[in-house]
This record gives sequence, C-alpha cells and structure tokens, in this order.
Amino acid sequence: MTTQIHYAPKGVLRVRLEGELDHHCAFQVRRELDEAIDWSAPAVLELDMAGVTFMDSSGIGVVLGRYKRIKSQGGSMRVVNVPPRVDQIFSMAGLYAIIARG
Amino acid sequence: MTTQIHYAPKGVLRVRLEGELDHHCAFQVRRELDEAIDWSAPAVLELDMAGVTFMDSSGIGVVLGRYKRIKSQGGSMRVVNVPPRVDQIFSMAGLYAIIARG
Amino acid sequence: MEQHKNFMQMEIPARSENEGFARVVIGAFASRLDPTMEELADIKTAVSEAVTNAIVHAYANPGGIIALEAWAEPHRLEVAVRDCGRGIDNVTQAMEPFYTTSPETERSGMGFTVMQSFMDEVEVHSQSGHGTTVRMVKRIGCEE
Amino acid sequence: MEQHKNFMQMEIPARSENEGFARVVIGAFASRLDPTMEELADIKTAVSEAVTNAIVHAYANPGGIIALEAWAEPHRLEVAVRDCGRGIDNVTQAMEPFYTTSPETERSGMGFTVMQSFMDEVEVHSQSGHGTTVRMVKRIGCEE
Ligand SMILES: Nc1ncnc2c1ncn2[C@@H]1O[C@H](COP(=O)(O)OP(=O)(O)O)[C@@H](O)[C@H]1O
Ligand SMILES: Nc1ncnc2c1ncn2[C@@H]1O[C@H](COP(=O)(O)OP(=O)(O)O)[C@@H](O)[C@H]1O
Repeated sequence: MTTQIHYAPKGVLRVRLEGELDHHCAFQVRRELDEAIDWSAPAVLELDMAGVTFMDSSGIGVVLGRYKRIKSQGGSMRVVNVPPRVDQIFSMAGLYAIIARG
Repeated sequence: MTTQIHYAPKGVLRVRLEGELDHHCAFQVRRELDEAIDWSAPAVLELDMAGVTFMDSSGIGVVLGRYKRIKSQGGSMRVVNVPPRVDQIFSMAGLYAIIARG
Repeated sequence: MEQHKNFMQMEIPARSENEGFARVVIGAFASRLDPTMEELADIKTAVSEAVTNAIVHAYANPGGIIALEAWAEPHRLEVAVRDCGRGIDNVTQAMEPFYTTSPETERSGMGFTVMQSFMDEVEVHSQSGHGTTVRMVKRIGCEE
Repeated sequence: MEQHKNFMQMEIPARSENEGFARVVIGAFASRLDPTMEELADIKTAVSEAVTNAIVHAYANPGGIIALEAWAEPHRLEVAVRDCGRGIDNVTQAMEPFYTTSPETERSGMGFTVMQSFMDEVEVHSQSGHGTTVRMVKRIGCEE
C-alpha cells in the first residue's frame, strides 16, 4: 500500500491510498497519516480511496483512528471515491454516521 | 490453454497455442492437435508459441509427439514465435536438431 | 483425508506479512470453482479477517502457526482457519459487532461481522488455552 | 519448526489440476524475496516439474498427497516437494537427461534436467516404496 499526500490550500489535507489495506500495512499507513496530520493540522482530512484494491475490517480502524485524531484537533474528515466493496464495509461499520462521503 | 487451429493453403496446418502448457493440459492439446493432423494430413505443421505464458518439460513431450506423428505421415514440422523461456527449454532438449524454428 | 473433493491444507507462521499470501492462496484455490469477481473478493476478505485474527489475538509470543484448510466441491467452498493460541472465552460475545479486546491497536471489532456478511456459513469453535477454529462456507454460482 | 525464516508448508492431492495451483502458491511465497521475473519463472518451472513428477510417477492409485514446503530468508529460497509414493530405485539414472519410465505418456525425461538448470541446488532423496523428496535452492538477487 502506498500513500500519496497533497497539502492543498485552505487547510485541506488530501491523501490518496493505493493498494491493499489490511492489518499488515495498517501500521505504516497510520504512521504516515498521523505525521501529515500533526505537521499540517488541517481543517479537513480527505482520504481518496479510488486506488484501494482490497480492504478488510482493518481499514475501519485506520479511518476511525484518524477521525478521532483530527476531531481532537478541531478538524473534520471525509472519504472520496470509495469503491463499492470498501463502501460496503464502511457502511457495515456505520462509518457514514460520523464521516462524510464526498 | 487454448488452441487456435487454421488450415492454411498448400497443406500448412497452423496452430496457435495460448496460455500455460503443463502436464495438466498436455492431454487436451495433444488430442486437439492429433485430430487436426489426422483430419487434414498436412505437409507442414506450424506451432505458433507466441501466446505461451508458461511451459515446463511437458511441452517437450507434446512437441516431440506431434513431430513423430506428422513425420510418420510424411510431413514436417516447425515452431514459430518461440518466447525466450520456451526456447531455453526446447534448446535444452535438443529439439532444434529435428524441428525447424521459423 | 478426503479423496473426492479437492482440498488443500497449509501451515504458515502467524506473522502479518502472511496475510496477503493467505489471500492469494485461497483466491487461487477458489478460482477452480469459477467464482464471480464478487464471490472471490468475499472469500478473500473473510479469510483475511480470520487469518488476521489469528495473528493479532491468538498468540502472545512469536512462533505461532496458522493452518489454512480448504475443500472444493461443485458450487461450494469450505475454508477453515485454525490456530493453537489462547482461544476465545465467550464466542457469542466475540462475534458481536464492535466487540474487540484490542481497541488500543485500532481493531474495530468488525472482523466476525465481515466474515458473516460475506460468507454463507461461519462457525467458530474455540477452547480457552487451546486455540480457535473458524469454519466458513461459501456457495458459488448459486442464485440467492 | 523454524522461527527465524518465514516458511510455508502445504499439502494437496496428487492431481494434475493442482499443478497450476502449486505454481501460483510458490510464486506468491517467493515474491516476498523480490525476485526478478526471470528468477520467479525459474522457481515456478522447477516446482512445476517436481510436482508433476509426484503426480505422474509417485502413486499407482488416486488419493496420494504431495507436500510443498518453502523457506524464505534474504536472497535465498528453499523449496521441498515430497511424496509418499513408490520412490526411485536409481536416482542417478533418473536424473540423466532423457531418462524416463513413462515414454508412452510422452514424458520427455527432461524434468530433473530442467530443475537443475533453473535452480542453484537440486537434491533428490528417495527410498523405494516410501517416497521421494526433491529439495531445491534458488539464490535471489545475487550476481552470478
Ligand atoms: N483467533 C483468535 N484467537 C483469540 N481471540 C480471538 C480470535 N479471533 C477473535 N478473537 C477475539 O474476538 C474478538 C472479536 O474479533 P473480531 O470481530 O474479528 O474483531 P477484532 O479483530 O477487530 O477485535 C477479538 O477482539 C478477540 O478478543
Ligand atoms: N516423485 C517421483 N516418484 C517416483 N519416480 C519418480 C519421481 N520423480 C521422478 N521419477 C522417476 O524419474 C524419471 C525421470 O524423471 P524426469 O527427469 O522428471 O522425467 P519425466 O518426468 O519426463 O519422466 C521418471 O520417469 C520416473 O521414473
């Protein structure tokens, strides 16, 4: 799994995830995202899921964990370009009750 | 593995092999080739190997077996578009001493 | 051992780098049943959950082993993921959505829920201190 | 069991439909060593030969089992293919190019020769009536 991080204007942190998001790579994704969040203190974290070819419930933890972190800094979060299978798992976990889907 | 069979003019039987040529599919390839050989009694059998993505020593047996069959009918045989790895295995078996490479 | 069905049984160390490997193996094994892309993804996801659980929860120390077994018959794949780890005291509770004993490592507690929603049958056998077996069945190419 | 290297061990029925499956499995396992396409093809071809031999030669009756084992450490893959079949009386002779006991089914007798030319080490242990183990080593990412 690779993460492409873009610091957009107006405090939007855009991150594009690519590859398989499982427990094995969750640690690394989490670390990269948290570094970017702490460094840029964005108003909005936007996760672009278009390139995610596989995700299991480990992905729920990654998204929820970043949501908590950014919320504690007063920011918000959204996920965009969510592939159908990822969407199914996010819905199962009731994620869209707290995180916007762009 | 799929076989595409073309009966060309002047007694040339052209067969294009596609996929993985291993022991598991050797039986089927052999049967299809032998049917075509017996039916058309070609002067030349041309095996186009361009689409062969995997081959082990089972492929040597398939080629040698067809060579014997067509030779017993007075015909000849050639292999064309041989991918490097297939070529390596054919060379190892000394196949080009008896079968032309087009 | 089964002679009529085709089967496989594999043992791998309980290490996270094997999660992706287990998915490839079950995917390649299941492909002989000619599943749809969707069915294949269901199977890989469920197996990924069960294997990840054995890696995350079963063993306190490194060196533990996970067994992945599968049986194929027409229109039906059966998979078992076994460990010899700590086991689960209360399986009913463990299978509840959002229940997790590892919130600190960002486990969501949704592993069993994902398995149940992607497979046709999920059965968990566990004995405290002796290990856990998750047995799952997926019907393939059948109308719902 | 090994704890330092990563390993896998798998058992499958000695049926020809499993030849392709064994190639996918060893390919996926070897890929963690970051082999070149060429090295990967060498490994898959050699394993295909050994697995095919166990399917073709080892068992007189259906129901036989093949074990595929692999160990990965940096720059080195070790693979073993085991069967509990008839065994080989004369291993030296069996390994000669073009030697085959099954010419009628168009075996070429080049299986062991292919294994030897694609792998860095090939060792055959066999006991008449008890089975055969082919152990192979491939060094990966090393200059010749
Ligand atoms: N193989 C296992 N060995 C021991 N405990 C397990 C195993 N699998 C699951 N559990 C227990 O069941 C709980 C729920 O599992 P699950 O629904 O997959 O959620 P998660 O893995 O996110 O915690 C785990 O938190 C753990 O306590
Ligand atoms: N696993 C095995 N069990 C029994 N005999 C074997 C096994 N592998 C190889 N042999 C014997 O060794 C011979 C040579 O093997 P090989 O070089 O692979 O050629 P081929 O498979 O084309 O016959 C075989 O014909 C067979 O007699």
